[in-house]
Amino acid sequence: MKRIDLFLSEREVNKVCKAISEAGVPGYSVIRHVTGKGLAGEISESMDFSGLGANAHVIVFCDPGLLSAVRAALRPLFEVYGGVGFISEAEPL
Amino acid sequence: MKRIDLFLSEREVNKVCKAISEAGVPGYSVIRHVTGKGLAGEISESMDFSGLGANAHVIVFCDPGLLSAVRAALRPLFEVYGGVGFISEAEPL
Amino acid sequence: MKRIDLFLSEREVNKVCKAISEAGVPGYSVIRHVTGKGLAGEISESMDFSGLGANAHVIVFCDPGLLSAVRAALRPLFEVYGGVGFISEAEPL
Amino acid sequence: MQSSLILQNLVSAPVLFFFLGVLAVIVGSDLEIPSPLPKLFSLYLLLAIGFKGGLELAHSGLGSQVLLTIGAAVLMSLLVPISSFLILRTRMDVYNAAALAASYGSISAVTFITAQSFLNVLHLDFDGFMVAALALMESPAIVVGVLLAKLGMPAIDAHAGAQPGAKAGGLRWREVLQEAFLNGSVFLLIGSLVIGFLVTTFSPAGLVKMEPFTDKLFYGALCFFLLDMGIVAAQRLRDLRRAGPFLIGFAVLAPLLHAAVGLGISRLLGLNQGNSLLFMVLCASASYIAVPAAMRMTLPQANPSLYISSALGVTFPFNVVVGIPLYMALIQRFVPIS
Amino acid sequence: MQSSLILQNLVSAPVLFFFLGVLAVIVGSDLEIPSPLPKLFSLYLLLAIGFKGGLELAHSGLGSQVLLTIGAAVLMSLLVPISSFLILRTRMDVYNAAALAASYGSISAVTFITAQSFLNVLHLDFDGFMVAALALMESPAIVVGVLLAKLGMPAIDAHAGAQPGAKAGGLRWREVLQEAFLNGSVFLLIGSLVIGFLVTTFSPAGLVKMEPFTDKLFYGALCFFLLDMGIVAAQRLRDLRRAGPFLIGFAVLAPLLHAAVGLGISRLLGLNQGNSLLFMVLCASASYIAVPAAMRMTLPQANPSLYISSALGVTFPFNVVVGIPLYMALIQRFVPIS
Amino acid sequence: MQSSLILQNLVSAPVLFFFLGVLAVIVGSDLEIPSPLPKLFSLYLLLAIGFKGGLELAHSGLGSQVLLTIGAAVLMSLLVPISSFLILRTRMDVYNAAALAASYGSISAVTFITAQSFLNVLHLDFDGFMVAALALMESPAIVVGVLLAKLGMPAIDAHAGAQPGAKAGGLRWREVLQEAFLNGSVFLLIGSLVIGFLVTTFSPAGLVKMEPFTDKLFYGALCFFLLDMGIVAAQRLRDLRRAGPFLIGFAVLAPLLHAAVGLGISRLLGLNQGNSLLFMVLCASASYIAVPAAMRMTLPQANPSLYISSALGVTFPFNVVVGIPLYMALIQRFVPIS
Ligand SMILES: Nc1ncnc2c1ncn2[C@@H]1O[C@H](COP(=O)(O)O)[C@@H](O)[C@H]1O
Ligand SMILES: Nc1ncnc2c1ncn2[C@@H]1O[C@H](COP(=O)(O)O)[C@@H](O)[C@H]1O
Ligand SMILES: Nc1ncnc2c1ncn2[C@@H]1O[C@H](COP(=O)(O)O)[C@@H](O)[C@H]1O
Ligand code: NA
Ligand code: NA
Ligand code: NA
Repeated sequence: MKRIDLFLSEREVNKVCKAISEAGVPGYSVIRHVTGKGLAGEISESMDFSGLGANAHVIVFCDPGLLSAVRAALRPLFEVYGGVGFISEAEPL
Repeated sequence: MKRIDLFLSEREVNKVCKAISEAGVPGYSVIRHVTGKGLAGEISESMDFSGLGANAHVIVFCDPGLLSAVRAALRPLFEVYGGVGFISEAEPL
Repeated sequence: MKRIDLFLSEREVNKVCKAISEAGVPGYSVIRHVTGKGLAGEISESMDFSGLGANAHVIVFCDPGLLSAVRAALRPLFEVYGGVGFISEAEPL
Repeated sequence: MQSSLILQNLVSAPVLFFFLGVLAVIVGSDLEIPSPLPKLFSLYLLLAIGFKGGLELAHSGLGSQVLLTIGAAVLMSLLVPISSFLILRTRMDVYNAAALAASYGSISAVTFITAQSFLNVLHLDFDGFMVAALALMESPAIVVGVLLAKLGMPAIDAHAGAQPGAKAGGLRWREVLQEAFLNGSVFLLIGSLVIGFLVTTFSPAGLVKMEPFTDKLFYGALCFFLLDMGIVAAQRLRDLRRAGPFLIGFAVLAPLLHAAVGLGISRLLGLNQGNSLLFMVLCASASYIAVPAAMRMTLPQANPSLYISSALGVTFPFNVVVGIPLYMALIQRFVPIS
Repeated sequence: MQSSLILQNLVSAPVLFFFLGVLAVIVGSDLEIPSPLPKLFSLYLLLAIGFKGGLELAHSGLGSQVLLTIGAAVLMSLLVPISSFLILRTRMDVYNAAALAASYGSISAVTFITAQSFLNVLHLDFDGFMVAALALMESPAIVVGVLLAKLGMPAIDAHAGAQPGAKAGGLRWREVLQEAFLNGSVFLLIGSLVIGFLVTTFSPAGLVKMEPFTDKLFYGALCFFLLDMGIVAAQRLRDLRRAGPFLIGFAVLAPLLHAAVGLGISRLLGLNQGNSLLFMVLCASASYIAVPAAMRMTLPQANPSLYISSALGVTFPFNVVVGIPLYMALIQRFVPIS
Repeated sequence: MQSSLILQNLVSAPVLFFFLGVLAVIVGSDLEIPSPLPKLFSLYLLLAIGFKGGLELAHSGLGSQVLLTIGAAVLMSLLVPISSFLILRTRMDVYNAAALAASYGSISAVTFITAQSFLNVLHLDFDGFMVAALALMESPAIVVGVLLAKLGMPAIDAHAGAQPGAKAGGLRWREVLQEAFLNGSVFLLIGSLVIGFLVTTFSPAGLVKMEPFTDKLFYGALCFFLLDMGIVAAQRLRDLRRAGPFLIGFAVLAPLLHAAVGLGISRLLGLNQGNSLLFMVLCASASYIAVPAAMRMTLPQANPSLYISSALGVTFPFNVVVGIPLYMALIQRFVPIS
C-alpha cells in the first residue's frame, strides 16, 4: 500500500480532490491552513481575507496500482499552479 | 519504530486519545479540522456550528510492540463510529 | 529521499523554520493548531488567547545528505524548548 | 392577504441573505464563511436569545398559562418523534428513522428567531416564556429518538451494538442523557436563560449594559448567520437527491402537519397571535444544531447526511420562506386578535 | 490648508490603527490577528458597505447623474488596466504586467471606506450610488487584465498555457468570468447592495433593526481591520525590495495619475466635493481583495507577491495616509462647494 | 453590607457567565468556544480598554496624583515579584518560582475590567489613568522575573542554559525586553491607549463614531470572554491537583496580601473609592495573558502548567468572585467617600 502526500494551494484543492477521486482512490484527507516554503517562495495565511488562502496538505492511502493514474491526473495541475507530491510505503493498521 | 496515522471524526477524538494513551503510547499529536472522503462519504467543516465537527488526524510514533495494543483499543471504536488507520516505518531524528 | 516530521510549540516555529532553511532544505510545510501529548504533558489550544499557542507540525522532504545538518540545527532548540522529530523514507511522486 | 405576508417575509433582510447564500452555491461563487465564524454566530444567537428569554420570563412570571404552554411544548417534543418514527419506519431502517424522528421532534432556534423578527415587523406581541418552551423541547426529543431506536432495533444488534466501554447497556444511558441535556447548544441556551432571569430579578442595573450586545446586534448577526445557512442548505440539497422523494416529501409535509397540530393546541391554550406563531414554528421546525451532534454519538448507525440534509436542506428553508407567512395566514384566520 | 487636512487624516482612529499594525511589524512585536478573524472583518465591511450603499441608492434613485457617474467609473476600470499594462510592459513580462494592470484598474473597498470616514469628519456629503460604482469596477478590470495577457502572450504559450481541462480555450472564458463576477467579495458586495435596495424599497421597517449592525459598528470594525492591514502591509513591504524601484515608483505614481484623471472626470460630471473624492479614490486605489484570488486562478503564471505587495504594501498605505487628504486638497481648490 | 456586595457581584452577568463556563466543565458539557474566537474577544477587550483609558487620560491630564499613582503601580510591579519569589523559593525550584513571581507581579486585564463593571453597577467613579497604570505594570514584572531566575540560577546552568544563538548572554536581554515590552497584548493595550489619547486630543469628532464599538459592546463581549475563561479555568483546576496545597495556598493568600498592601498605598495616595478598588485589583491579580507567552520564551525551564493554573485556575476566579466585593468592603470601611 502507498501513502501519497500532496502540498498545493488551497485555491486548487477542490480540483485536485476531484482529479484523484476520478483516478479511483478509495479515500483522502485534506488539511487546510498549511503554510510553507517551496519553489514559489513563502506562503502564509496573511492574505486569507482575500480568499487567496494558504496551502493544503492532501493525504491519500491507496494501492500501488493507482499511483500512475494519480500522477497523470495531478501533473498538469501542478505544472500550471505549482505544488509538490511525495510517496512512501504504508500498510493498513 | 512505527508511525501510526489515524483519521476519524473530531467527535471521537478524545475517546481515541484516551484509548491509545491507555495502550501505552509515549505521545501523540492531533490535527483537527481535517476534511476528506472515505466509506462514509464526504466530510466537510460546514456543520461545525452544530458541534458536529470534521475529521481529526492523529499521529503516533511508537515502538512496534505497541501496535497490537493500539489496534485492539481502536478496533471497537472504528467499528461503531468509522475511521481508518495506517502504519509505516520511521525512526527518531 | 527522506521525510522529516517535527512537532514543537507554535512559539518556536519561526525559529525552527529559519534553522532548517539555513540547513539547506529545499522546502517545508507547517501545520499549526496541533494539539497532543509528549514529555511536557498535554498541549491544548485553550491558552491561544494569550499568544501561547498549541503545537506545530513541520514536514520536510529532503535529500538524506541534509539530515545531519537539520539534526544539528534542531538539537539545541529541542533541548531548550522541547519538541520531537522523526524520519522516514519517501520518494517524489 | 396571504400573498402580502409571503412578500413581506421574502423582502426581509434575513430571508434575503439566506437566498444570497443559496444563490452563491447555485451560481458557483466561492463565497464562504470560514469555520469557526458560523460557530461564533450560532453561539452568539443562542446566548442572546436565551438571555432575552430569561429577561422576559422574569417579567412575565410563571403563571398557569406559561406552565401550560411549556408543558404542551414538551408534550409535542415527545409525541412528534413517535408519530414521525412510525411514518418513517415504513420506508427506512430503524436507526435512520429514529434519528430523523429526534430531529423533527426537536426545534430549530434560527427558525424561531426568524419568526420573532417577522412578528416584530408585523408589530405583533409575543412572550418571553416561549423561549423557555424552545429550550425545553430539544432534550426530550433526543431521548425519545434513542429510545425508539433501542426498542425498534433487531435483537442481535441490541447485543452487538453496545457502545465500546458500555457495561451491560447501563452506562449507555448516561451518554444519551449527557448528549440530550448537556449538548453545548442546549447548555448555552438554558444557561443564558437562567442568567437572564437571575440578572433581571436581582440586578436589573446590568440589563441596560447587556442590551447593545444581546439586542441591538441581534438582527444583523441573524442576517450574517442566515447567509451561511443559505450556503450550507444549498450544498445539502445536492445530497438530498440521493435520499429520494419519500424523504423530501416527509421534509415538506411533516412541518405542515406539525404546524397544524400546533395551531390546534395554541387555540386550546388561548395563546395570542404572536405566541401561536412561535408555538407552530416550534412544532414545525426540525433541529440541525443540537440533534446532529447528539445523534452522531448515540446513534452512530444512522446516516448523518439524511437527517442533516432533510432538516437543514428542506424543512428549514421551507419554514423560513413559505412556512412562517403561511402559518401566520392561518393564525389570522383562526386565532382572534387578543 | 493642505497640511491641516493631512494632520486631520493622520490623527483619525482608522489611520492610527493602521500605523499601529505597521509599527508592530517594525519593532518585532508578535501581535497578530489570527486567521480567519481578518476574513470576518472583511466580510462584515463588504456586507455593511453594500447594504448601506443599496439603502442610499434606493433613496437617491437612478437619475441621469447616477448613471453617468457609474458609466464613467466602469469606463475607468476598463481604461486604467490598458494604460497601466502599456507602462508596465516596458519592464515586465506579459503575465505580471497584466495582473498588476487588473489590480490597478480595480478598486480597494477599504480605501473607499476610509475616504468616507474622512468625509464624515469633514462633514461633507456624498451619495450612496458611489458604492454602486465601486461594486461595478471590480469585475471589468479583471476581465481586461486576462484579455491583455491573452493578447500579449507569446504564441507558443498561448497553446501550451491552456488550463488543464479546458477544451480549445473555450471553457477558459467561463472560468475568467466566474472569477471576475462571482468572486466571493464581489458577490457579497453586489448581493448586499441589492438586498439594501430591496429592503429599503419594500420593507423599510427592517432598516432600523439593521442599523446597529451595519452602521454603528462600522467605524470600530474598520479600525480593527486596518490594524491587520497595517501588519500585512508592513510584512509585504519587505517583499517589495526584491521587486525593485520601477514597481515601487509605479505603485506611488499610478494613484496620483489616476486620481488626476478622476478629478477631471468628476468636474465634467459636476460631482460635488464628497463624490469627487470618492471617485478619485476609486480611480487611484488598487485591489488586493478581489483581484489576487482571481489572478491566482486565471493568470497563475504571474507572481502574486508582485501584485499583492505593490497594491497592499505601497499603494494602499500611500492612498490612506497621503492620498486621501491630498486629493481633498485638490478638490477644495478645483471643485466648487455645491 | 459585605454579604450584599458579594451577592451583588455574584448575580452580575459577567460573573454568572464565568460560572456557566465552570459548570460546563464540571457537568461534562461539550460547550466550547473554539480557537481563535477567545483571541478575538481578548484582542477586542484590550483594544477597547486601552482606547477608553487613553480617552479618559486625555480628559484628566497628567497631574501629580496621576503620575504618583502610576509610579506607585510600577513600583508594586517591581516589588511583588521579589517578595513572591522569596516566598515561593522555599518550596520550588528557581525557574518555577521566578515565572510565578512574574505572573503575580503583573496584572490581569480581565479582572480589572470586571472590577470596573462592578464599580459601574455601584455608581462609583474611577479614573482613566488607572488603565495607564494597568498597561505599565505588565512589562516590569516580566523583566524582574527573568532577572530573579538569572540571579538565582545554579552556576552550571548559567553557562549551559544559554539560549541557542545567544552570544555570551548579551543577545539574551534583547529577547527578554522584546517579550516584556513588545508582547502582542502589551503592545495592543499601550498602542490603543496612545491612539485613544491622540484622537481625543486632536480629533474629538472621531470619538462618537468609536463609541458603539469600544463602549456599547464592551459589557456583552466581556460576558462572552468570561464564559470561555470559566471553561479554561475549570480545566486548569484539574491540573492544579498535581501542584499541591502549597501553590494553591499561595494562589489564594497572595492576592489578599497584595490587595492589603494596595489598600495601604491607595490611602497614602488619597485615591477615591473607585480608584482604590482598581489599584487593589491591579496588585492582587496575576497575569495569564501577557506573562505565559513571555515566560515560555524567556524561562522555558519553568513548567507553564504551574503558573497558568495558579493564575487562571485559582487567583482569577478568587478575585472575580470573592476578591472584588471583599476589597470593596474593606474600602468602604477604610477609604472615605470623596
Ligand atoms: N484511503 C484514505 N486515504 C486517506 N484518508 C482516508 C482514506 N480513507 C478514509 N480516509 C479518511 O478517514 C475518514 C473516515 O473514513 P471512513 O470511516 O472510511 O469514512 C475520511 O473522512 C477520510 O478523512
Ligand atoms: N510519540 C509521539 N508521537 C507523536 N507525536 C508526539 C510524540 N511525542 C511527542 N509528540 C508531539 O510533540 C510535542 C512535544 O513533545 P514533548 O516535547 O515531548 O512534550 C507533543 O505535544 C506532541 O504533539
Ligand atoms: N521539500 C518540501 N518539503 C515539504 N513541503 C514542501 C516541500 N517543497 C514544497 N513544499 C510545500 O509545497 C508548497 C508548494 O510548493 P512549490 O510549488 O514548490 O512552491 C510549498 O508552499 C510547501 O508548503
Ligand atoms: Na419540531
Ligand atoms: Na483603481
Ligand atoms: Na499583580
